[in-house]
Amino acid sequence: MSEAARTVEALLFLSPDPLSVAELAQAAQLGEPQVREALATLAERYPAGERGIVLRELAGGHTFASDPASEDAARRLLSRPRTATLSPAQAETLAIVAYLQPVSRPEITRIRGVSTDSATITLLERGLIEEAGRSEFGAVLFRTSTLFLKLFGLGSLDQLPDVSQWDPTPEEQTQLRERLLRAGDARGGNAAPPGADAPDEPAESLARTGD
Amino acid sequence: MSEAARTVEALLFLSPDPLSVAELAQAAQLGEPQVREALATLAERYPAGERGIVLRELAGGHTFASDPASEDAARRLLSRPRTATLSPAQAETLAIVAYLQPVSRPEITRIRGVSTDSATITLLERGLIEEAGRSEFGAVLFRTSTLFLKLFGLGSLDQLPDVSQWDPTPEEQTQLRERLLRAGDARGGNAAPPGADAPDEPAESLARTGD
Amino acid sequence: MSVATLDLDLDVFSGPFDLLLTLILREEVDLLELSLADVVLAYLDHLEARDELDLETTTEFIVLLAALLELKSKLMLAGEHEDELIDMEPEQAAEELLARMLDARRYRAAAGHLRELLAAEHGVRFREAPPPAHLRRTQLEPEEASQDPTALGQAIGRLLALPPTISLRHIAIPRVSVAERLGHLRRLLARGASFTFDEAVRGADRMTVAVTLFALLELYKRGEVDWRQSESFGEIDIGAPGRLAQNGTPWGNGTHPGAGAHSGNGTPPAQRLAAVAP
Repeated sequence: MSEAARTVEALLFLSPDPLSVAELAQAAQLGEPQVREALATLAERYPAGERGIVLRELAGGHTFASDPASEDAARRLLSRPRTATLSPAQAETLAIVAYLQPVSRPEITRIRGVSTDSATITLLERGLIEEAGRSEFGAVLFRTSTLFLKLFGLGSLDQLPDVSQWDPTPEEQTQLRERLLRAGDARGGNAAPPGADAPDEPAESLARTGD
Repeated sequence: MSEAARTVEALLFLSPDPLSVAELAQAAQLGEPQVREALATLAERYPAGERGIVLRELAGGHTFASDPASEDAARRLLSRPRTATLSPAQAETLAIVAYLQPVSRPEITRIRGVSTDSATITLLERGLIEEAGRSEFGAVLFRTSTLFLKLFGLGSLDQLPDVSQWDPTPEEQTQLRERLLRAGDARGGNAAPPGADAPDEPAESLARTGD
Repeated sequence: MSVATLDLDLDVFSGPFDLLLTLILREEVDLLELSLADVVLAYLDHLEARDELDLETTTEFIVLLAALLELKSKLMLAGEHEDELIDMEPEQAAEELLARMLDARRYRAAAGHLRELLAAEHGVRFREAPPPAHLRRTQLEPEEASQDPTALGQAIGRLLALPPTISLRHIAIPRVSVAERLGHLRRLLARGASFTFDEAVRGADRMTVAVTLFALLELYKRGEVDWRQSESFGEIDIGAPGRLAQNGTPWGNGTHPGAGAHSGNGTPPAQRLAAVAP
């Protein structure tokens, strides 16, 4: 296979969208006739009905696609049920939102001690938490959703389990939020640099402990 | 090409992650020996160095990747570098996580002797490491991700060389030990427990340069 | 310029050196996270920029840095058990330090290996196009009450757990500030009579002794105090300028009190400073 054909093959493989001859020529730094020749070579290499990958010419240009004959297998692969269990990071984030809501991301990060962006995004995508306005410092606040109550079989937030049975120091009378922040700080939760979670709100937690 | 090979080819093309033989067998509804045979056929069809697409064995599975020879064209097309290189701090942190996982941030800091927070955050953001629960002391533990194996060309963690291969020879270690002991002797009294005033004057020589 | 005002711009700290020291003593900056090599480099840059070697401040710097180095190495040796390092014999400490050095060396080499691996994969890209929508079957609605709320309570319980304090407590650092010791010395000076260093630190722990010495140096620099040591191992007399009982140079027999001569209890002040790290 010529170098031109190899390059065009790699480009078609990587591109999520169909590529025109002009686009291919520009990226590969080839003349359009060379690109056309490369595409002809590839058409021979990927004859319709014989390979799992087919070369298609669509309105926008050329693209690779999977062979329609493999669609059943592809569906089985891609629709594997996503595991319903929460990762430890997601479970912690969800628990913090559930018990402290509304709560901001910097506060979650401070309690957990690590950046919580991806867990928060996943929980948002799965509809377990939702935005609940902004704090006085401009950070997005989160609360749990109706779907959350449904999935956890709760009639209302009052039915969240009493934490005291898992509380390592149940005799402490201080507010839950304050204690979580204190434990987070003790674990080094303040280690996240400013900017890791926008915006930093050092005073907010203090302000809110009075709630 | 057999139907099994076509199906496996289509699945590898569609899947964003490397697929194990078991996953392929389940989706394609084939036996594992058939899948292995199909993979062997594909390996012949995509001989290294001759095609724009190469079949790789990475992160415990198989996946297609572009041929590195097409990198310049790919960068022009996708206008995005593949992966930024690692800073020394990031590489060291990643190495510690790779070899000692699951490992906590305080432990990494202890081994490196300097702050590891920003390196850890960057590695998390780039998806090279991920959370793996908490230690008994409540510190978040980290492990390397599938993406790490994929990007570093590793089939599994077992392919990392034994870390002791970089240790100094026993003779060098003996020398080091002796040097440390001598240094300890030179410091003398400073090794004494607090409370007992040290008989020696370790700082004197330093202080006297100010005369 | 004194070392105290040396301006630092480090990963974990930016500001004058004396503030850094204060923050370390108050445990607001983690010494483990501080690259002391960077502090040295900053000082060398500073020396180079000034193009002159001031032995006095350089000495001060070296003594302080030695104390920090020792403190840091002890911190790095400290295990989860606070008493561990206090009980450590020199041989044991050397073994432990060697193990740490090997660890650091090992993973630095492993890091090099990883960088090579990554470089070898240069140009290898993976397809990132999402699979076509028609092949992604719609996700099944998750079942009602399929999740256990106790998992949330447990997570909160774990987050409430305080880690065991691996603090600097075993280094026995009381929270004493230079400012506080400056105030103490000034109060003593204000009484008019001269006094000895031992009197100034009577009953104080080693850290307070060290910080008091630091404060004394500071007062001397500002011209607020004179001090004198009439003989090696002798008392250090301290008084307001010109108010010391004896005549002669403030250095007595020429020995700088901070430079290795011994004060009353047999511990030279410089050593006390170094002994900040027990």
